[in-house]
Amino acid sequence: MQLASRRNLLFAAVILLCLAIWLAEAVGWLEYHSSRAVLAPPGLGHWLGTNEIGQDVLIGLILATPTTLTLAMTTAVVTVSLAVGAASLVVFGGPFLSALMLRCVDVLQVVPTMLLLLLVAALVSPGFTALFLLLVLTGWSDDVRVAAAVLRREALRENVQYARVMGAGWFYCWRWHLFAALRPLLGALMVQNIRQAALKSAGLAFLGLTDPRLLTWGSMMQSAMDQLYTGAWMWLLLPPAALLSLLLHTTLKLGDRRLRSGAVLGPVF
Amino acid sequence: MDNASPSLLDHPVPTEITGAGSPAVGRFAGLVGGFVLRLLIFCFVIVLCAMLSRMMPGDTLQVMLSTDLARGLGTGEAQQLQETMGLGGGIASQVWAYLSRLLAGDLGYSIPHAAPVLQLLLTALPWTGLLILGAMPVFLIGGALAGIEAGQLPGGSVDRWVTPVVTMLASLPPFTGAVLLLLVFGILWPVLPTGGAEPLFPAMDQLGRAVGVLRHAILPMLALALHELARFYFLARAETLNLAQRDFIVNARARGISPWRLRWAYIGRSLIPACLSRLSDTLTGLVSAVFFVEIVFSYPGTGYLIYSAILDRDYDLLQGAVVFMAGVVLLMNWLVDGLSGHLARRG
Amino acid sequence: MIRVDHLCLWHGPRTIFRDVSFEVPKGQTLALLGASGSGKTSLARLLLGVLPGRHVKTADQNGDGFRWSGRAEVLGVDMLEAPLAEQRKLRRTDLSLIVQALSDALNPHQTVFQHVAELLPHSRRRTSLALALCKRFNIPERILHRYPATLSGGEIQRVLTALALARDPQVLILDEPTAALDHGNRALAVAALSAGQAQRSQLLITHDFDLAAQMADRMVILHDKQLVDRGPAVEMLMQPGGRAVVHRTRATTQRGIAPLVPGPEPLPTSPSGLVIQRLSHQQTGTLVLRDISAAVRPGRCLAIFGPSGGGKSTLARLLCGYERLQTGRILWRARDEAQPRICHPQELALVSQHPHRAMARHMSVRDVLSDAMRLCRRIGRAGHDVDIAGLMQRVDLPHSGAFLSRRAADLSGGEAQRLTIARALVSRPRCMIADEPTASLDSDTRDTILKLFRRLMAQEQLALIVFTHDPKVAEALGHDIRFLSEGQLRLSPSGVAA
Amino acid sequence: AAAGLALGAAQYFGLGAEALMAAEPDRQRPLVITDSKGDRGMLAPYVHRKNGIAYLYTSYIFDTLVSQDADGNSVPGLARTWTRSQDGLSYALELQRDAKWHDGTPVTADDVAFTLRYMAEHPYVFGSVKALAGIEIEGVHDLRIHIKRAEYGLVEGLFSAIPILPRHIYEGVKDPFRFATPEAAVGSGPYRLAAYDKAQGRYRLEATEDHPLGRPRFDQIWIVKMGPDAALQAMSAGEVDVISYLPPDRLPEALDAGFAVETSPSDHVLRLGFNHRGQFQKKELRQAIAYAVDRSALLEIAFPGVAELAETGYFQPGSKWQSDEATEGYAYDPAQARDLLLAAGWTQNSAGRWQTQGEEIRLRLLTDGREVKPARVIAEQLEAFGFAVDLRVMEVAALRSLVADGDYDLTLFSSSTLGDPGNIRRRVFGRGWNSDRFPADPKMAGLIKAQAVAQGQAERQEILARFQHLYAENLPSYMLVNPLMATVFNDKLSAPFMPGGVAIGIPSALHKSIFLE
Ligand SMILES: Nc1ncnc2c1ncn2[C@@H]1O[C@H](COP(=O)(O)OP(=O)(O)OP(=O)(O)O)[C@@H](O)[C@H]1O
Ligand SMILES: Nc1ncnc2c1ncn2[C@@H]1O[C@H](COP(=O)(O)OP(=O)(O)OP(=O)(O)O)[C@@H](O)[C@H]1O
Ligand SMILES: [Mg+2]
Ligand SMILES: [Mg+2]
Repeated sequence: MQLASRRNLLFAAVILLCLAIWLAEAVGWLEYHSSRAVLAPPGLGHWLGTNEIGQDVLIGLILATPTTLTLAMTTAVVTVSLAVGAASLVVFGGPFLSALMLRCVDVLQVVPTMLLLLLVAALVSPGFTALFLLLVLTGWSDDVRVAAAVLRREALRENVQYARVMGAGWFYCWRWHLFAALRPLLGALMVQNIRQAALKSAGLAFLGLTDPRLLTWGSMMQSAMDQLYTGAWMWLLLPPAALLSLLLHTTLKLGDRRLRSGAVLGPVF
Repeated sequence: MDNASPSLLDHPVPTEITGAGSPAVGRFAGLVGGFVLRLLIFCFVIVLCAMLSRMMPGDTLQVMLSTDLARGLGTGEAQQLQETMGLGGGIASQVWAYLSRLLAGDLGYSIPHAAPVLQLLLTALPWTGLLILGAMPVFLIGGALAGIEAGQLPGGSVDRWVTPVVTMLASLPPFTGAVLLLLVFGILWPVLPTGGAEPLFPAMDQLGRAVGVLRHAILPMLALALHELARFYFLARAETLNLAQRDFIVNARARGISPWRLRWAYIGRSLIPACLSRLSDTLTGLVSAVFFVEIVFSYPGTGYLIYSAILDRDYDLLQGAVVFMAGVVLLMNWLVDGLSGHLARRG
Repeated sequence: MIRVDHLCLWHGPRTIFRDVSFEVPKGQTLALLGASGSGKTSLARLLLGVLPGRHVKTADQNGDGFRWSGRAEVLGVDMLEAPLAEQRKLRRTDLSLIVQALSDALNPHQTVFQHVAELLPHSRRRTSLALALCKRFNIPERILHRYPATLSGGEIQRVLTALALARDPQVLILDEPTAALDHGNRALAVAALSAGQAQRSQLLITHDFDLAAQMADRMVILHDKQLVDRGPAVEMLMQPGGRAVVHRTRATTQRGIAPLVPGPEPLPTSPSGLVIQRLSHQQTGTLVLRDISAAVRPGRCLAIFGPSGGGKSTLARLLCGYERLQTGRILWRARDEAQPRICHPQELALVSQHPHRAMARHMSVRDVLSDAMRLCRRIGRAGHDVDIAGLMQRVDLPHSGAFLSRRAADLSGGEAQRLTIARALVSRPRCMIADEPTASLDSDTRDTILKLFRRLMAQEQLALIVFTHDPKVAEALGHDIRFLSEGQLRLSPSGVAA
Repeated sequence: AAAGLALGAAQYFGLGAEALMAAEPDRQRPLVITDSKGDRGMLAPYVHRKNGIAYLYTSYIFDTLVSQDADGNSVPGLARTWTRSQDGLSYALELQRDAKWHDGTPVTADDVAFTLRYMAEHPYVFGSVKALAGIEIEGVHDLRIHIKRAEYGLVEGLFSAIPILPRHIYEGVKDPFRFATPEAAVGSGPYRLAAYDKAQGRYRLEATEDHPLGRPRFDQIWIVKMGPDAALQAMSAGEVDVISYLPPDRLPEALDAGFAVETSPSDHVLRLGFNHRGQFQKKELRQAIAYAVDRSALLEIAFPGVAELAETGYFQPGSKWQSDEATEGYAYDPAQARDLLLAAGWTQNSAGRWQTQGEEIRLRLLTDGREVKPARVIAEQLEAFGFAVDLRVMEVAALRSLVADGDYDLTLFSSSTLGDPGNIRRRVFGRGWNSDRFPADPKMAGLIKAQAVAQGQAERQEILARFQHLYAENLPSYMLVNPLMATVFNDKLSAPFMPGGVAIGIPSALHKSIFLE
């Protein structure tokens, strides 16, 4: 109970923060522009320094937060849902559907992603939606096999058999019997996909799939890559990376909450 | 019931039944069927890629001559070049020509590289193979071990220290790890060579040369492993979270099974299906990750080859890579699917 | 030797036991008896140092997880506070446990043989040693290279016994070592356990007074969170008025549950109820069941006896649709002489031999029951009047909120077993299939369950099939007794086919 | 085991690895040049990768008829002398007497004639023989080349661009684009290709004996793939002698280490291209954009210390074609820009957004991955000025096709201004993505034609000065900045960048003359 409410509080706080940032941006409080103070180290003028074209890193980080969170969370949720849905089809769907699903995954896995992206880039108009769709399209197939491997094991357990015999459909089994067993795995997959979404989106700008000015933590890190040898990476790369890893860590921990409240483990080995 | 005769105890039921109905035969048939199906998919993927790659904007010749130093070719000349390079005709006829050559066992010819695709791949593959094979144990075992360690005791000291480090690693773009490794071990504290696959002046004897090659491979391998480590860490951790509470682990501890055996034979084996699945879909990712490593460490290999094949619209080379990757990945998936179904039945 | 001093154990706000002190010198066996859920298994785990939780100096009522205080010395090592490495060393060499919950006791990815072999030191003779050990504990060769998921309850129990004795430990803790064994195997196990008894200290945890009498030198009873009686086993069992005697008399006399004698009236040629026709089943090439036919009338009970590995659980699972039917039919005949129809598995309910396996690990007690209710409501089987508290009372489980929100995986063996029975009751089945329903229950609760079954048969015309090793259960319930061995259903333990 | 596998394979497939190893240790240590990209293909004219560096390496192996000295002037190459006829329609060439192919066969007029004919049949992409009318062989070492029109740029454009091929090797080759055996690299240059390891991107060149142009300074030249960090490190360790291109922002490290550093504007100028068939048909609009873009801010923000402000009139300082007369510099002047736009009928709404016919203008700016940084700055500047900008970064092939379809308003690209002005027609009026795609403007096109047939350097310069002026006024594209390039040498040798570029206009300090005594 208490945990759940604390989690809700966290979500609410994050959403409020994002709204506040959007508002501040719209009103013009946060101006993010290039300046001749290129690669200035952190100091009083720029608390977190400036980047390679003189933009203030701190403001960039603030502005990037809502976009990154929205993009990463939505893509991760949708991708993982798709992957797990597909994995369920593989495990429960009977021989035909299962084979069909797995072959789809095979094909997506084998056809070079770059090839698909380039083709799509020639067709779609770039933007947030396109980015989201592409990330999902190229991401979901990666997790199907993993989810299926775990699902297959869990689905053979006697409690699931019991539910099946009692006339439960697979969806019911999913909801009540399998979800909890898969929870830590889902957490791990979420983390994977958030990471992918945050990092890949920056790369996609180079295939014409987004505006390279779309400000995300990933794109900030991407543009810091050229500074790895100058020492400027300390303030260009690390802050967004720290924020991203905070996000990943939180997601991971949310994944195993339920599990820990049940039993407290003692010293092991 | 005290009169239950001892002869009743535990008689084996020896009747063996063989025939079409037997599940073993069924499973075997399933495996063979799966193989045939994958062969079909293999062909499909090849045709698909052959078409897709030619549908991308631009063609080999245009990209090849896109430098502003080249003179502009006249239309006649360009046409003639297209023809001699085998790029004439529509997509369908090109794909058809390619496929018939492929059936005859010819993987094609890379025009930008001016070399047969087979030769290109064969010279590059050993290096990539070396990196991947070298990195695999590191990220598989390292990632899984760390994950197991953390998952056994969520919130414990390992979890508290390792998980943030790994999430931090996972938050860095793929290039970074490689560059930082290079900076640290190549420049700040120069103990390992920073580039190339061999010293400029390799040793003359086999052993010395092998040592040179290995020394050069260490940093790239580590960089590659670092890139993949997080995936396996998170996966192993999640699975271990589930496993560590099961009775058989507690019982094994009660039997005094050694911690290493516990990690490997008890938790580790249960992770095999998930990890193998992860590996099978990491394989393609690995090849693209190798690309970064190759760039940073000026290392030879297929990563850059394949990447540039796409950008250069080098159809035959790209196809060759696809044929190869598809073969390996599909074969691996075939094994993984069979194995994970089989292992799942153990519980 | 074991010495326990003022040991207290808490879980959450609950005291499980307090001030437990006893001593088991070398060469002695101490029997520890107590009601189901009184903390015996926890004590055993504590003695081995594998109970997750922490040591506290003073009793504090709030905190989560297990907490304990006191001393528990095994061979001079304090298992509560010694360094992990030392505890592990002890477990590896001189301290062993036969565990109670069978369902998940073995590594699913190791064969039986690998389990045995990994305990033996590396040497060229390892294989032959392992084989000899298996032979000694009557582990048939055909299961040596199988994975635990396909083993029967008795087979797992034998493997566990072999594992516990493989290293010839000086201290042995036995948690229900024979609950899943049939008569013959039980005798073998007792013999094996008694063989080196003089060199060992043994702590025997059991509900089985006969076993205690047979093996133990001394006896203690855990009652109301404390050790109440202690003394030489034989004396205690004789001592008039002693708690042990009361228990034992209860256990043996089956207060009021008179044996059922098959009714005198002749059976109709096509009786109503569950009809099993010519069932055969094979598992990976082995014919486990051959041509089984039987019938159970509503309100009657068919008790099926059989040696371990005889195919009882397989039959139970088949009947309830957990396993695909290969040949044969399962029918339901509404009235005598009527046309039978195919019996849907939903009309039956299974009480599994492995209660922990049967319930989702993550569900709480309440979830388990409400899950069952939800499912029944979906198929329109259960009335809305089933309430959780009522159900819990019927199977003699507490229905406090704290208990209801405990995870099913954390329940003690007996509690879990009763919970599966409660779950089976939810769907108001026409026929209940109970696979060793009382194996881990103490005598009191066993009686409650037996009475419950009798009442269900009488009042709700429940047809009951009970698979058991326990003659008392068969006597108390069985209108009809059959023997399942070598995959065939027989009228008598000897080989005359039914 | 894996290492063994790699080794085995490398041995089996490398003509490379094995041969590279065979270097005798006791001889003088070779000159080692690093190249960050590595593999440039087999160093033979038809099969090397189609870029300047590959051409440059190949030029060490294959001689051209005319070569360059350190100042970029034409000097004898394979041809000892070349004489233009009175009418300008033919050239008499006299070849070096003692030139030999690497396999020992002498170089004859026959080889030259063969090469020119062969290249007519199999197009050579770095030089065209279209201008030739015929070839007469007048002796073993003498020949006469007839041309269709009297063009002045022929000597630099053709004689110095086309590598001469050995007839006895190429005669039987039907498809030179697939002829990539070591034989294909038999040339007459001062160095011969001794080993090539494609996978590792390493070349070993060996000096030839008695080359007519002079004795090779180094017994061996190695070209190896190495990233900048590794290269600097290896140079400090004394393993490497030349870093062919060091990113200019890394120069401080090289200077700190005490190496000789040569820098020069690359003349690979970053330009803002316009869609002349779309929004930007009128030159006033282009000029307005030029005034609205703050080039000096761009230089300081995106290229601090690694570029110079470019000349807007095509030719860059240092080019021998650039006239001294200053061209319009388009200093940042938003007011001027606004006036020009208003005059052209564009309007600005209350929010400061530019509109035409009531519709807001969205400028679509295309570029490729190398120019993201300046593109971001320019997009920001244009947005500040009141345009909505769609910035799209694409890979080259896709970018080409978008540009070809006219699906853009602005492009940001780099393109060379080096080489013989004969190539201006392609770079300004051509349809390529890295051309200005300027619709043939009669005045400017006329000038270009005129300079081609001009009768001397002076006349040519005079015509090009006028062209330069028109270019700055018409803005086929807006020259922004001229990035610097740097080459690092150790004490073994050093040489400045060749003014005007090597041969076909490759900005480099590593012309083969520096490897000769
Ligand atoms: N991890 C746990 N979390 C919460 N409660 C637990 C946990 N483990 C055991 N318990 C509770 O502690 C009590 C003692 O359990 P234990 O398994 O020791 O009983 P037992 O005496 O062995 O019973 P039985 O004879 O039925 O096996 C039970 O009520 C059980 O529900
Ligand atoms: N998948 C399988 N493959 C081979 N043999 C199997 C398989 N599953 C079960 N068996 C064997 O079938 C036999 C019957 O098992 P079952 O669990 O029905 O025995 P049981 O009568 O319930 O014994 P117990 O009293 O010990 O529980 C056992 O010997 C078991 O090992
Ligand atoms: Mg117990
Ligand atoms: Mg059984």
